[in-house]
Amino acid sequence: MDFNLQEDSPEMTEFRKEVRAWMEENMQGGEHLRWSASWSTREDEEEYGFRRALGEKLGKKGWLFPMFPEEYGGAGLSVDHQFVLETELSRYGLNLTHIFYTLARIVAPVLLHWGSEEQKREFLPPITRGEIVVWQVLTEPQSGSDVANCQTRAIRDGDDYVVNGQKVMVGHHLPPDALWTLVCTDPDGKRHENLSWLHIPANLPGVTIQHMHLMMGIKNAVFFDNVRVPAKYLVGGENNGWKVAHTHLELEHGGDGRVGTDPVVDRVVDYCRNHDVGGKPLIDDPHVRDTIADMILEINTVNRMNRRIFWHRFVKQPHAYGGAQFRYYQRMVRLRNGERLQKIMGADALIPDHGVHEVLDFEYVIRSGPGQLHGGGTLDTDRLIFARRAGIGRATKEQAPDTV
Amino acid sequence: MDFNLQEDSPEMTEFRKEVRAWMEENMQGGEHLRWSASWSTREDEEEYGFRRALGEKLGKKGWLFPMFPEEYGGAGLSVDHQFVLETELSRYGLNLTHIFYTLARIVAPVLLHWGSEEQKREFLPPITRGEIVVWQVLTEPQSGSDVANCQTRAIRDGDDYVVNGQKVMVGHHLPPDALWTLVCTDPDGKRHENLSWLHIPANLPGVTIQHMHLMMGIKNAVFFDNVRVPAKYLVGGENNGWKVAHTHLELEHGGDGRVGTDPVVDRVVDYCRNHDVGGKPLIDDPHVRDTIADMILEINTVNRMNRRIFWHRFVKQPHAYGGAQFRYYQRMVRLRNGERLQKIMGADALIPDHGVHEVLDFEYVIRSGPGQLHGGGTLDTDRLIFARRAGIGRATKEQAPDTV
Amino acid sequence: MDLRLNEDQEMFKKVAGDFVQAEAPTTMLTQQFLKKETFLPDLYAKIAGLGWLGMLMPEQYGGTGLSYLDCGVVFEELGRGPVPGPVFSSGVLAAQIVLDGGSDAQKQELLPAICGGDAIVIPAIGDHGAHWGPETVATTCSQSGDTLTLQGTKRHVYDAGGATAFLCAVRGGDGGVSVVLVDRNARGVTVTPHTGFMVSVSEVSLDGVQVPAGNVIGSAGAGWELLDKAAEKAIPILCAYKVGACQEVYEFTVQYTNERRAFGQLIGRFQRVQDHCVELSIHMDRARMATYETLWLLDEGMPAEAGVHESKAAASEGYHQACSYSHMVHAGPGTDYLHPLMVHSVLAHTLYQYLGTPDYHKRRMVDALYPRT
Amino acid sequence: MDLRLNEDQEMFKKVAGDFVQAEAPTTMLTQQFLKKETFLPDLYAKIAGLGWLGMLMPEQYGGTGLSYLDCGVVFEELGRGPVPGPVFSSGVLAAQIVLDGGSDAQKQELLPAICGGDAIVIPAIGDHGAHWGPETVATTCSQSGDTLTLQGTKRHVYDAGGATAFLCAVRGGDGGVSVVLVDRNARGVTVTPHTGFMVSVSEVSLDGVQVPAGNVIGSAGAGWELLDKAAEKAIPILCAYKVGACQEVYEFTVQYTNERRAFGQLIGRFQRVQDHCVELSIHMDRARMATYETLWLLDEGMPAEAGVHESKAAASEGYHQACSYSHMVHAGPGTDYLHPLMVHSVLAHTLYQYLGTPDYHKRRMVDALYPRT
Repeated sequence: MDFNLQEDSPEMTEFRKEVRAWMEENMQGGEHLRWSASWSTREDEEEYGFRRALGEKLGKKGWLFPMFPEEYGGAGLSVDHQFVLETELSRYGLNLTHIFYTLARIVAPVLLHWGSEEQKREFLPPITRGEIVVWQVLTEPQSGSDVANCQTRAIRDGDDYVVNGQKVMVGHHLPPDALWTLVCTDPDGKRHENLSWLHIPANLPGVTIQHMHLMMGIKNAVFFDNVRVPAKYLVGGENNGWKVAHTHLELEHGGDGRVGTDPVVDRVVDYCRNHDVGGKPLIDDPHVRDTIADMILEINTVNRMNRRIFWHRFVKQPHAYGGAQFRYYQRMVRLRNGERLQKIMGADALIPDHGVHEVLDFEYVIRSGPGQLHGGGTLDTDRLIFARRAGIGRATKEQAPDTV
Repeated sequence: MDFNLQEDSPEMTEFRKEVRAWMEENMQGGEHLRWSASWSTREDEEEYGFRRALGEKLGKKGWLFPMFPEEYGGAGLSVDHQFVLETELSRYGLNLTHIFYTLARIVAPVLLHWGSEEQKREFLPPITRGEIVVWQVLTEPQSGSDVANCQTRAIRDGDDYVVNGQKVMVGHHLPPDALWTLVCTDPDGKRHENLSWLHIPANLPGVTIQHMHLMMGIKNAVFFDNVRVPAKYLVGGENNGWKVAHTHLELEHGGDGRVGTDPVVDRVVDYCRNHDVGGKPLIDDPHVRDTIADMILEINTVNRMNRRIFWHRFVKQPHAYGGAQFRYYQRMVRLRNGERLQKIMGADALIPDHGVHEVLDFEYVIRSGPGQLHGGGTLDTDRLIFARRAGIGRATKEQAPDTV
Repeated sequence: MDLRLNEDQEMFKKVAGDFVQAEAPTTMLTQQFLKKETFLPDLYAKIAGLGWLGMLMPEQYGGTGLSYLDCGVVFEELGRGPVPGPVFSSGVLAAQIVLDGGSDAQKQELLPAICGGDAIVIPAIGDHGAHWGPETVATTCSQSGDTLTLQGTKRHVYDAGGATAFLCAVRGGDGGVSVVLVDRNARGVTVTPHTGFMVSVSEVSLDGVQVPAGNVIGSAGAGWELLDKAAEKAIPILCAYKVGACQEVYEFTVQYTNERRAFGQLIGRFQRVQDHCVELSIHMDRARMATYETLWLLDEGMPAEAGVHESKAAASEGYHQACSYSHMVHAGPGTDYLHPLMVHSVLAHTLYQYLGTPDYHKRRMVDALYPRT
Repeated sequence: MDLRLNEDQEMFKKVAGDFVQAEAPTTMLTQQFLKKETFLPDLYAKIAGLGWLGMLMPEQYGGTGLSYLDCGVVFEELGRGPVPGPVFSSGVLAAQIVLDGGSDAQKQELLPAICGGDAIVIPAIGDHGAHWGPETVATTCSQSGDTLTLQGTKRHVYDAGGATAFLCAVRGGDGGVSVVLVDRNARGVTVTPHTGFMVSVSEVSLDGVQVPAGNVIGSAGAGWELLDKAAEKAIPILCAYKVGACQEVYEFTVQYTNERRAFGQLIGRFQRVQDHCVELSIHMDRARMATYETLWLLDEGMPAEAGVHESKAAASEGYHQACSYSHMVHAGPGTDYLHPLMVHSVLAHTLYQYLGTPDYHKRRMVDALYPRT
């Protein structure tokens, strides 16, 4: 075993030097924008602009998807290169495919797996290079975690599908280039055999997007009113959408993994060193220390689970139950940590600090506790997936799909 | 509202004086045997003898079931008398119907509700007076919490039912006078409509009882081999057993309530006052105090739930979800308290102290945590019953049966 | 033993319940919470008119002289709204501080105004921190002649929005804590509402604020004892408010399990959804039972200190957890700021540490039961 | 980064796994645990023959000089049994104490005997309490000429059953802690096995026991540092043993969800049963990941103190919780002393506080990461 993320062969040592120098140069002026999230609830144009630009620069080098073939926007490199890039980015709190609000991290592997050669050549490069923004558009008003109960219809008409329906609680505050969605192409068909996966350019006539103000920030309702989508934008074949969704959802459900770590504990300790009650620093309070201990044990576990999933994914032995287990646990940990922050800091923890990235902000940690219990499925569906993958109450264990 | 358990009308004040004096007299020499449980895992003949004798004395006065009519072994008294008796017994850690290993607490109300006049006159007095020991005999090897999946058969043959089958994990280390059980009287009938409730004298030919050594102490396997049971011992009518079980199980499932309180916290505090680490008493350790705080909050809640159920039961407004909620919570609290005792005392908590009653013994608290997670249904069935009673996912709330 | 409300209390419950439905409907509250405008003068005036400010105050000072249980019943219904604003902070807590510590003249001047709703007096106790305790008081107070000068910042003051005056805890030259009445409009007083995941909390800075020495409530230097004793009587009322909030959350959560379908059935048929409701019910009932028993102890004049701290711990944690479990049941729709759950979720986080965190009160409970050796 | 075992480790795993199945089958262990006879001389001799006593010891002292990870892999398999007896207490912990603190002569005399299984040396550290720390050492030691006299009672000594000698922590006249080797058969030594919900724990009383002054291991008065450092290296091995135990519990629990039916279907189809398995898996994986990362840190010579304490907390709590969740799945059948779960349940409770409770180690972890100011 080797838990060292940064011990390399001579070749990789050279590559690491190259990446590190490149990152130092390209992070200049943006050091305060470190830390990543797939999207931000803050409408910060500077942050957005810098991250998109950095993403495009990485994309141009093929470094966003280093293991993808060059013709699909990758760099045709090895898994070792992937590890080097991830670990170097994690020094800035960044995560390779998370830094652009583009959903490339999910869309690209799915396209690689399910797209036709033509689709791969047309869609993949702008996605893998971080040039366009794609939203996943799955949730409907009457079917949240029950994604398969999709009511949005796409009826074939000549060379197009005509799409009608509504999706909710999707995207972020910045406009999308494309919508990546599940539609019902056979209203009379059997469940799981009546759906298709559709790539919909966001600027097509009949697409309307409205902001929704939610606990976690801005999301959107998307309305489709007789939207004509070229049939060639169907990914994975007609009525095969549930299988495509399977690959997609594995990544959405925690199957992607990452090597970076959650920074919240360090910041709590800083706070406790710099705040006192009655002249005694909080960090010396035995009750505070007990609370910090619980945070550390849980956060370390979240980090290790995440890294384990990442490793299994990229060595192409995907961990069967890892993603679902991680998602469930990580959400519960975030919920508990929110309360712990209030135990330690009281109301201070509820006041946003705009001087730090959202991921580091105590108020966001607390608010996203209850607020993120359900995105991409609930705690309850996480545990259902775990049971299938671990073989609870079933003779065969469902395997995790390959998602590299 | 009035939370005082001991504030009485003038009449009740007199009755309380009477009960208190009686108890003082009859507890003489048995003060060290205070505290109650429906059965004990310790094979202590002195304790058993004293409790049975006390029970019979109370029974003779009709005080075990003070609200029952005199012809059924009660004293025909009011609910106020019931409260006085319970509160006076609770001063000795005793609980009216729990002190004799007889199961009277469950059997008697069920007979009162479902028995024929003849059955009530024959069976009730010896039960309500604590003269005989009845076991409930429900669990089968292949149907634990799924009680309705009863495989023990009772086939009518003339004036008898011929019983064949096996029950497990029932009773205690002392022999029973009667077995109180669910049998299948219509093997081809529909679930819930094929069962009957049978009172089986334990000395009938074909009944074999074998000890089982379990975590919580001794329980038994009971085998029925062509046991001929008089048909008049069927309670509640043929194939009506599931309805009888409903009344029975309400009491088994926490619907009885009690006014006494769990003594574990006081004993922990005593321990912590008398033990130190490095010269400092444990009671002054901030971590120990935090652990005790958690115990108190939970134990107080268990006690209050229990008292609430008791009150609702005896004023004949049974609390719909109270019993199931209590059972689930109380078991989880016992499990957590077991771990808390180990946090505070380490291995000391695992060593039995035969100088105190089992209920007060730390080792028993710990061992009964995992050991009592399932008696009379699991945590999982507790929560299922809660959902039915609270109207979760159903338009109508199931009512609790009347069990006084 | 009797777990029923008496006839008067049933009536209070009905009147308050009807009032909340009519005057503070959910649709209005979601908007007010979203705008963070939680002090509603018209609503407050109506509440004053109903006699719900100063319910625990003697009639001679304009109060209604009700029992703790009576007052708790009304606050439980207010919590179901949840009706925001300083009904508790001014009408219960501040009034109690003035009643317990004030001179006759101060009581005559302040209490009728508080009970009538003309004065809104807001306690501003700790300067910072999650705790409740004298060590959190850092604002200084120096005396020169008959004038006191206050300097400091009360970082989290609850319900400062509508305040006409503050009851400030200050630290004198000798290190003792005193309570000083400070007019909202005094020079040097600045009130800055906080943004973030809470409502009704402001920073109140006191920059060289000068007040007459006669504004001290109670004995100089004995302020903390005064505050602590007044809080002991007031806290269970705040707990009843949170119990009502839990009840409301419980009811609309159970209702949702009977409306929403997923995977072909009502979500309430799923064991996991049932389990969220079980936990919610336990938190609600735990808070309810501790609170009402404590209110009764106070009415009976029996020792209630441990019960007060237990109730506060159970109710603050319970409301917070009730909302978490409700979020698990509601998932996405419950995170829309226009959903009633969001009103409760924001308020549960806000009130979690008001007058001390649950952990703090758990420790006080143990101290009350088993003093350190 | 590489989460795979290497070829040698795969082989160790296979050999140890086969050994456990063949030599310590569940049916035998349930009987031994029920009788509380957990020191099995024949089994211990076979283990010695396989070189599993002293895996971390240098070859010059009869050890096998393996890495921490290698040793952890073997202990994980032993935990699956769980194979009882002093394989860890003597073969890892006591050996480490002697290696770190002993003179050349002591090492020559003791280590080959420990590694060969002829000597079973058992640490007897704290006199009482749930803690691990110098404050738990109360047994006194007075010197007269070349003779030390020991007086005290070690209330909970793990694996004392087969001991040939004890390594006792004692407090000298100057208050410092020393480590003294005491022969099992020395006059005044009494070993009394405990009954109760545990196995392999005895009280060892030392009543005026006299030993030569040369029996002190390490510097007199510096005993605690010696013990603490040795424990830091040994504890992750004990954690690996508990990880293996969790793995075994997890596997037979999952299997049971696929065999037992209730309400017309496999119990594993019920969400509640699934949820118990989810929690079990998290406790198992949490302990596993922390433990193996720490073993690796020790192999690499990197700072491992925080990881050691984290692993101990996670593994002790994890094993305990794994058994609780398994009990929830198994219900009645799992409480029969002849069911394998009972072997694990008893052992998980026993090991919970061995070398310090999880809470104690959590605090040590925080101290290691963020020293008090």
